[in-house]
Amino acid sequence: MNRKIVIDPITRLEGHGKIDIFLNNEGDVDRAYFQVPELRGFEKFAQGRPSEDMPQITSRICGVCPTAHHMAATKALDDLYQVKPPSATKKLRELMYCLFFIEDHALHFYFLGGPDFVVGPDAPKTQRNILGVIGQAGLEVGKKVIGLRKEVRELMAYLGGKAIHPVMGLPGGVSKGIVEEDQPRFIDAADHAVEFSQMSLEIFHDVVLKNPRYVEWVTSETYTHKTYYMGMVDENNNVNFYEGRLRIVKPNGSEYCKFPPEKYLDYIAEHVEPWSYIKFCYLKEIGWKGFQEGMDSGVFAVAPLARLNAARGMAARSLRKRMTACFNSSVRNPFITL
Amino acid sequence: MSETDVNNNDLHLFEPRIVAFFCNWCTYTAADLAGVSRLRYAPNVRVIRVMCSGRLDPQFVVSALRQGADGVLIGGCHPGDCHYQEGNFKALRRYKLLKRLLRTMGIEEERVRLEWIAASEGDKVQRVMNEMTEQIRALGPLCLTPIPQPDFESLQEEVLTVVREEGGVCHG
Amino acid sequence: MRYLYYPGCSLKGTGRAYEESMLAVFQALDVLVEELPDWNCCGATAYMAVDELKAFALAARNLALAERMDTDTPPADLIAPCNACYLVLNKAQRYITENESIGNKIHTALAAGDMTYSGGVHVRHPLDILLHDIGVERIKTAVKKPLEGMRVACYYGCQIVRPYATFDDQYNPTSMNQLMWALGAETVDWPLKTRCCGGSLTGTIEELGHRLSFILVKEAINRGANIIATSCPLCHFNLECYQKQWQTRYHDDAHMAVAYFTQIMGMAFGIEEKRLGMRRLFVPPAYIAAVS
Amino acid sequence: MPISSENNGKIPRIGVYICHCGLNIASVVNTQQVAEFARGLPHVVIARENKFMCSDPGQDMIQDDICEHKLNRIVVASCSPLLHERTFRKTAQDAGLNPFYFQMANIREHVSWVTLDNALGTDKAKALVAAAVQRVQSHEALDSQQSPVNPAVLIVGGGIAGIFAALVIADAGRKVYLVEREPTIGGHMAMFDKTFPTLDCSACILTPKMSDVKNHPNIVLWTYSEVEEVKGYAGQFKIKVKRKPRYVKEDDCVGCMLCVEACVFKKPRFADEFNLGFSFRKPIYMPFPQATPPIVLIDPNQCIQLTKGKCKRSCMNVCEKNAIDFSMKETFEEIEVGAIILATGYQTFDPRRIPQYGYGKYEDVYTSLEMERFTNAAGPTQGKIVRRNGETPKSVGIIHCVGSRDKKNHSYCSRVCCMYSLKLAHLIKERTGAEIYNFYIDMRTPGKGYDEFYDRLLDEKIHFIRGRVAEVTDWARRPEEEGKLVLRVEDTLVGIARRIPVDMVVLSVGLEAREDADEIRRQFNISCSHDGWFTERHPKLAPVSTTTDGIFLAGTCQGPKDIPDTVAQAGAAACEALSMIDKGFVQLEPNTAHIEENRCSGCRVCIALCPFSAITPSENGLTSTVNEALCKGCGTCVAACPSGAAQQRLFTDEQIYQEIEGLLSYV
Amino acid sequence: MVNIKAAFNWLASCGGCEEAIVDLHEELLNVVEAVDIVYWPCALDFKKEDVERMTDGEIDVSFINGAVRTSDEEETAVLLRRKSKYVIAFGSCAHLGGIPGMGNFISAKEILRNSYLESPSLNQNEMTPQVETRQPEGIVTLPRFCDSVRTLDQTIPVDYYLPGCPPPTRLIKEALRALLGGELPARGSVLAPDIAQCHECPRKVTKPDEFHITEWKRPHEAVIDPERCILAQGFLCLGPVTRCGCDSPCIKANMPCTGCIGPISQIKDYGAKAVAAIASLFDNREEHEIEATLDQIIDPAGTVYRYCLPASQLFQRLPGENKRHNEVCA
Repeated sequence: MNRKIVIDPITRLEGHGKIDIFLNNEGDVDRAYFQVPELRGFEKFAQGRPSEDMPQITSRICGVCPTAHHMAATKALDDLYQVKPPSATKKLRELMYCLFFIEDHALHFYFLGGPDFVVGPDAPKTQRNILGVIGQAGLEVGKKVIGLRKEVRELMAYLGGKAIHPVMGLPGGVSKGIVEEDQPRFIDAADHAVEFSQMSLEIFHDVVLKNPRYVEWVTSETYTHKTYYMGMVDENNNVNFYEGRLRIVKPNGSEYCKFPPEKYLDYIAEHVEPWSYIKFCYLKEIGWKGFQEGMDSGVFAVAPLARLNAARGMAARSLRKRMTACFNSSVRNPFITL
Repeated sequence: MSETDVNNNDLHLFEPRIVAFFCNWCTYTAADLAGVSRLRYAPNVRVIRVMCSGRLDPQFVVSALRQGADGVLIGGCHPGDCHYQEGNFKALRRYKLLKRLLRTMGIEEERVRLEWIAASEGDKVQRVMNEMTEQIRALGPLCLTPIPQPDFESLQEEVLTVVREEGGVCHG
Repeated sequence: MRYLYYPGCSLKGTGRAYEESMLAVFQALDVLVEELPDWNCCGATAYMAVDELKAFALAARNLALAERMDTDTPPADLIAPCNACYLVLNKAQRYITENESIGNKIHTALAAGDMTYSGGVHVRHPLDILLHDIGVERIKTAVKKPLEGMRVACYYGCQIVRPYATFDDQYNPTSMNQLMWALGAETVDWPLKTRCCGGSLTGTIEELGHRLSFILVKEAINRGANIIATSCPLCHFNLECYQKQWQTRYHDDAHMAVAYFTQIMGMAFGIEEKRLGMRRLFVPPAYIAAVS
Repeated sequence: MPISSENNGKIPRIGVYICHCGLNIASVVNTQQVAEFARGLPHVVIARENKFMCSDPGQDMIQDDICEHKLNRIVVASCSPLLHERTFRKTAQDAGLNPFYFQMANIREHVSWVTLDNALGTDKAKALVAAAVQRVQSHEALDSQQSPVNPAVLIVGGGIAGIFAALVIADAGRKVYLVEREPTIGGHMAMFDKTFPTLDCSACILTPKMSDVKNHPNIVLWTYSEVEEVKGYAGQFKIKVKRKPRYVKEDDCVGCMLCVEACVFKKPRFADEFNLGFSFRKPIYMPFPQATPPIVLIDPNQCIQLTKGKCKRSCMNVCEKNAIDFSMKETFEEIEVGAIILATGYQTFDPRRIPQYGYGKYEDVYTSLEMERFTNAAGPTQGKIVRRNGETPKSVGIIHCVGSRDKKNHSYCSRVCCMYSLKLAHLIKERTGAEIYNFYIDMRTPGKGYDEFYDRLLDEKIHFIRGRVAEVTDWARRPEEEGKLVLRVEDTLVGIARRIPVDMVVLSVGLEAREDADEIRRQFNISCSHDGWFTERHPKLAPVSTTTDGIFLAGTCQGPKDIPDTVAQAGAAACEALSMIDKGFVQLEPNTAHIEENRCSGCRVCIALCPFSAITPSENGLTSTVNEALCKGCGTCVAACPSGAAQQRLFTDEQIYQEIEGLLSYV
Repeated sequence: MVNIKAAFNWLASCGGCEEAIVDLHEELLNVVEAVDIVYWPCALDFKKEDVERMTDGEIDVSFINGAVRTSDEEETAVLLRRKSKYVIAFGSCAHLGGIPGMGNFISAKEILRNSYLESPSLNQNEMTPQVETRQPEGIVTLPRFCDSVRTLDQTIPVDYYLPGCPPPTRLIKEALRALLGGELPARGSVLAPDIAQCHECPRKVTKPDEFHITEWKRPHEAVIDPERCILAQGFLCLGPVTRCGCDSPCIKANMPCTGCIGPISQIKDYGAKAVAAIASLFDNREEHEIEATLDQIIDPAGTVYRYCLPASQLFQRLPGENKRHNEVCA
């Protein structure tokens, strides 16, 4: 009987995860199962509820990124009621969304993912967390992180009522606007955010890119998946967080397809495995070929890296330089965990 | 605290338990009249007196169902006859909304019933009580899923109590 | 409007005139009447007295047939012009729906002939239809020759008001009178209008039967009527056919025209005699024409 | 509000008392088992049975136990709380316990009287007892509020009942408002000639009373008026009365009748209501000579001035007091009274509903009330009894129970018909010497001197035929029947069908509730039976009270009765009202609502719900408050309060939850 | 003074409660000063086995959020209960069932069927998750998906409740202060003011004296006046039935209260009480009028039980399954 290692729960990420690792007689990993031992059944119990409640119901899918679900549901309502939101609405929603991803990425970088690099994988688990990060990067940075998140969260609450599980979304609109005297707060926050991301990139640069061991590591086979990548892009194929079309690129970076979100069923299907409650998305046309990478497998990746891979670049010129700094031409996907 | 009375549930001799809320002025008086007139009816309905059907808090209905009633009957004065002018209309509005709630909760229409019964309608009391008893007998027991209670054994209660007796968390 | 129509034996026999005139009148009023296919004996008062259950079963079959038919006026309205049929079918209807034990027996009986009856049929008398469904206003419009000078004694007989008075007052029915007024005729106040016509006694205990019917006609004459309107073949027969015998029997002249109320309506509507079965009457139509 | 008493301990000590009510309860409910069961319930210290809990021994038992066993909660399982709750509360109070530490389980009206199966009945009784036991634990000590009683009384209806009640109260020195719909008081009694069995003249005994009313300093008499609106509650009613225009100034008219003489209508040509249309009057008229108040009025639908707007107005010119005023409009009076007596009377059955009796078809068929007018010297025929054709009848048939004891009409017995039929028979015989046939189902002559009167008539050779008349017809079968009305009847004593020809038929019509009884019932918020008679609070123990405190019944509005009974009941009603007034206050059931300020969020869901505007936002607007003086205790606001801040005393959420739980948990 | 040991854990929840703690911002630093966090999957790397190794009652206080839907969640809850002196149900899901609680409107079977067999995005391989799966390498296990969603106190004894979705920062801070100061109220209390929303509603002053609502509007059907009482405008605001303590963020965002923080302690059944209150706000008399007005309230049950279905007195009665129930009972 071969040995089995169980990692339960997976930590420092949102959601429930468990990994069963089977070792063969040689003690090498034979096969590992990443499981999601959790099901709540939103698809079902959302049925029969009033449409306009969806943004608030679906946001409970994830309380770390509720704004994403809230916004998705809100845009679905636009579609359902066949209304085109006026530009003010669009701007307010987009503003909300930008606030969200600044806050969310800060959280990921410093609280969830970051520690692995900042305090390092070998650090004791008591250290491998935000506190460790603060320990390493200094209380100043810690205060900055907290300070920025606080500022942003307050603005999110301003727009969405609650920063966690906002209530602003309505078909074709939002429940609340910004009064003129408060506008400066948003402009300031924007500046602070840019400043902050500069700082973060510095840290990233110093801590990771300057550390050959990390670079080798993250660019190694182990951390590389050659899959299809999906992300949302604008008409110039630059990353867009609020609206646009979904672009899927092949492992080699060339475009596979591009479609409006509401058409997702034509392109994406789900596969069920008996050992996890989560369903596995794959490209419908290519079909489910098991847990394989490469051109012939329907498996595709999403989230930050995929988003960058799927796009030509960032809309903001200032960021292009940064991007290329991270992406040396040889590898397209260095930092899978980022 | 009986969720559903076990010996009640042999469907053959299932005796439904129905709780009735009758307003003091019309329906309760009518029930008294039924008595005075010796009108026999099913003994399954047990009456709680309230001053007005308007006093009926839907929570009473829900709580009766939870505590083992298979049905709930609400009795008030005919529209226009309310001793308090409007109470029965208020009861009606709450009843209508409550019915919609119960429907979604999977509870059959017949289990909760509102009837206007005037003080002189002893015979109607008899009719309604019998009717409802039979309807619910036909439906069978309500059998709500019992509200889960923590399973103390698996928690090694003795450990718990020790711990809990210690009181405050703050040391010093 | 479209109705089912149950003739019963007499309307195909002694009561032909009733059937003919009724159909003619309904036609004149654009009322479609469809004869119930495969109908059988109504159960008949006489049979009812001998074996109630079998009588009910017979009636039930007719009702079941009627229920099968699809009509514009569900629950199926079934016209039964003969007072006896009207009563028997009505009685059966009630017992089947209201008396469980009888009901069950009848259902099994029907089941034997793989039929079912859910109680959906509504048995109705032409008087009821004409007065309540069609209405005097409509009838007035159909009148071609108003019946001035006709003084009608409206005879209802016992069966359409007793025991059930479904469409008229039990003690003082007036539906036929109202129809007659609509035709421009007068009606005489005739307290005997629901009194026994002698029924089948005229055939069994003649003396008694004859006296009963004689009394009716005699009083109608006293009341200044010049014609008796009937709504039942048997009543009609009793009041009409023995008039000659009475003269010898009672040495009293009781000569009086007797016609089905539908015939009288037909006359007012100007329908030709032939279609009203006038020639089937003992008292010559000419006489009736004369009085009107 | 809670008051302290050493007996009102925190830990409940409950005494449960199960009543046999003779065999009323015990014959179905196994009271022993119930008591046994009660003993097993939490906090029950003692559980006993007794043949009659409401009897002195029964009540003493409770009081002794309270002292001996330090009971602080009492449950009595017996009859309906509507009947004896007050009794037992007092029992508890007299033993030093707060009366509201008491709860009643209704195991008679709701169990023994309605249940066939003893076992199931006993179970139900147990459940009800368990509920009461559980509920009483959460009872709290309460003070019942008192509200003062306005010493004035409103009496609706000026028939003999209203008149008599008014005089009793007025003589006791209390103010009375007597409101009568017709232009005069007197009611039906004023239409009668003689009264049975004494045959004394109706008018002679009634009219003095009528003028007493008119002249009594304590009585405000409003005739030709109707109650428009009733507000308030026992002790504090606010009444609005509509006074219809007479077009004659009440205070100025002296009733000289010159105006009637002078009316442009030279001949009376309008049906006279008082004589049931058998005589005629002018548009300006006095209902009848002894009318009270003795003043004329003008019928606005007949007077030319009022209909066409132009007339010589000779009536006006002739009136020296200038009492006639065509511009008169209806006016409204607002009064406050402490008690109300309803004496709205009855109407007679309309025999047209029984066509076979030929009323309205045969001219010589009359109702008994019409006959009363004929026999009356002041009537349309000056007391002569004649057929329409003017001839004196040689034979008269009197049909009893017309509309009464008849499933198709009224199944009840009208109680007076037998006796008045006898009276009429006697009078007709006396005045015409005609053969008189009474057709009856049963002779019902209970009452002082009633049966003797019956005997007397038998001696007067009046015929009595036992049988319900089938029809009245003019169809003559034999020569002797020619031109007569023939009554066809089965003589159930002889056992043959008979045809009895007579010249005149009198239909002894029954009494029925007035057609507008239902409106009146709603207006005064009382209930009435299927037949439309107002229902008394209890058939035996509260025969003149209604379910609404402060409203009493007098006379036939409560059910058919003859004059003596009516007067007796009127007296009783008057005394009930007086006792209320003299007591000076009414005990209010302390079941009012109140709002616990610290719980109230000021959501204001409750405010619009209150039909008595008893709830208002507090000064600072942060919460809402109940004005308990205005609160009538329906509890609608409590049911609505989403914070549980509103609570109703005697019916708190907690108490009702407890009752529900008790009802379901043990049996 | 020794730091107190605290654990944070999520069951059937969304992580919003974790975020709520992170959103204490600088306060968080003070917390970690005084508190040793011994378990917090969202942010720290301790695993279950670390907890199992502790002695019973070693943890001073466990903040558990999320409802209980799977056997795994039940076990974790029981584990933490055993290891903790105090358990605080954190957030609506643990307190009342929360949004996931709406799963109780349907049977577990239904949910599984819908997610794994009927959803339009499926590739129809007719597979559903299994408690045990035999794979070449061995058996892979999944927790059982239980018949119904339970609140935390339906699973383990709970000492305190921090309500809200997520619990408002203010309440969290007050709770921590009380905890650290040892000034906790009676066991079983909800750590929030025991009075309804309207009490602290910024629009309270605009409340009319009386409500006579003639038409129920949905938030997108009309513009909500940002000043006036939302309920008075005919939008179904559950504020009156809902506890305060959240500083009315939704109302400040010009949206009606949906009741996430639950009822005040007086109320036995939020839904039923909400029905009583809502039906008291309009005054039609004719049955058809009443029905018409009620038709404007879409999905009443889903509205009043949105965050508290498992806490309902009715708990669960699966539609059309009465027969099954009878068999079960009989």
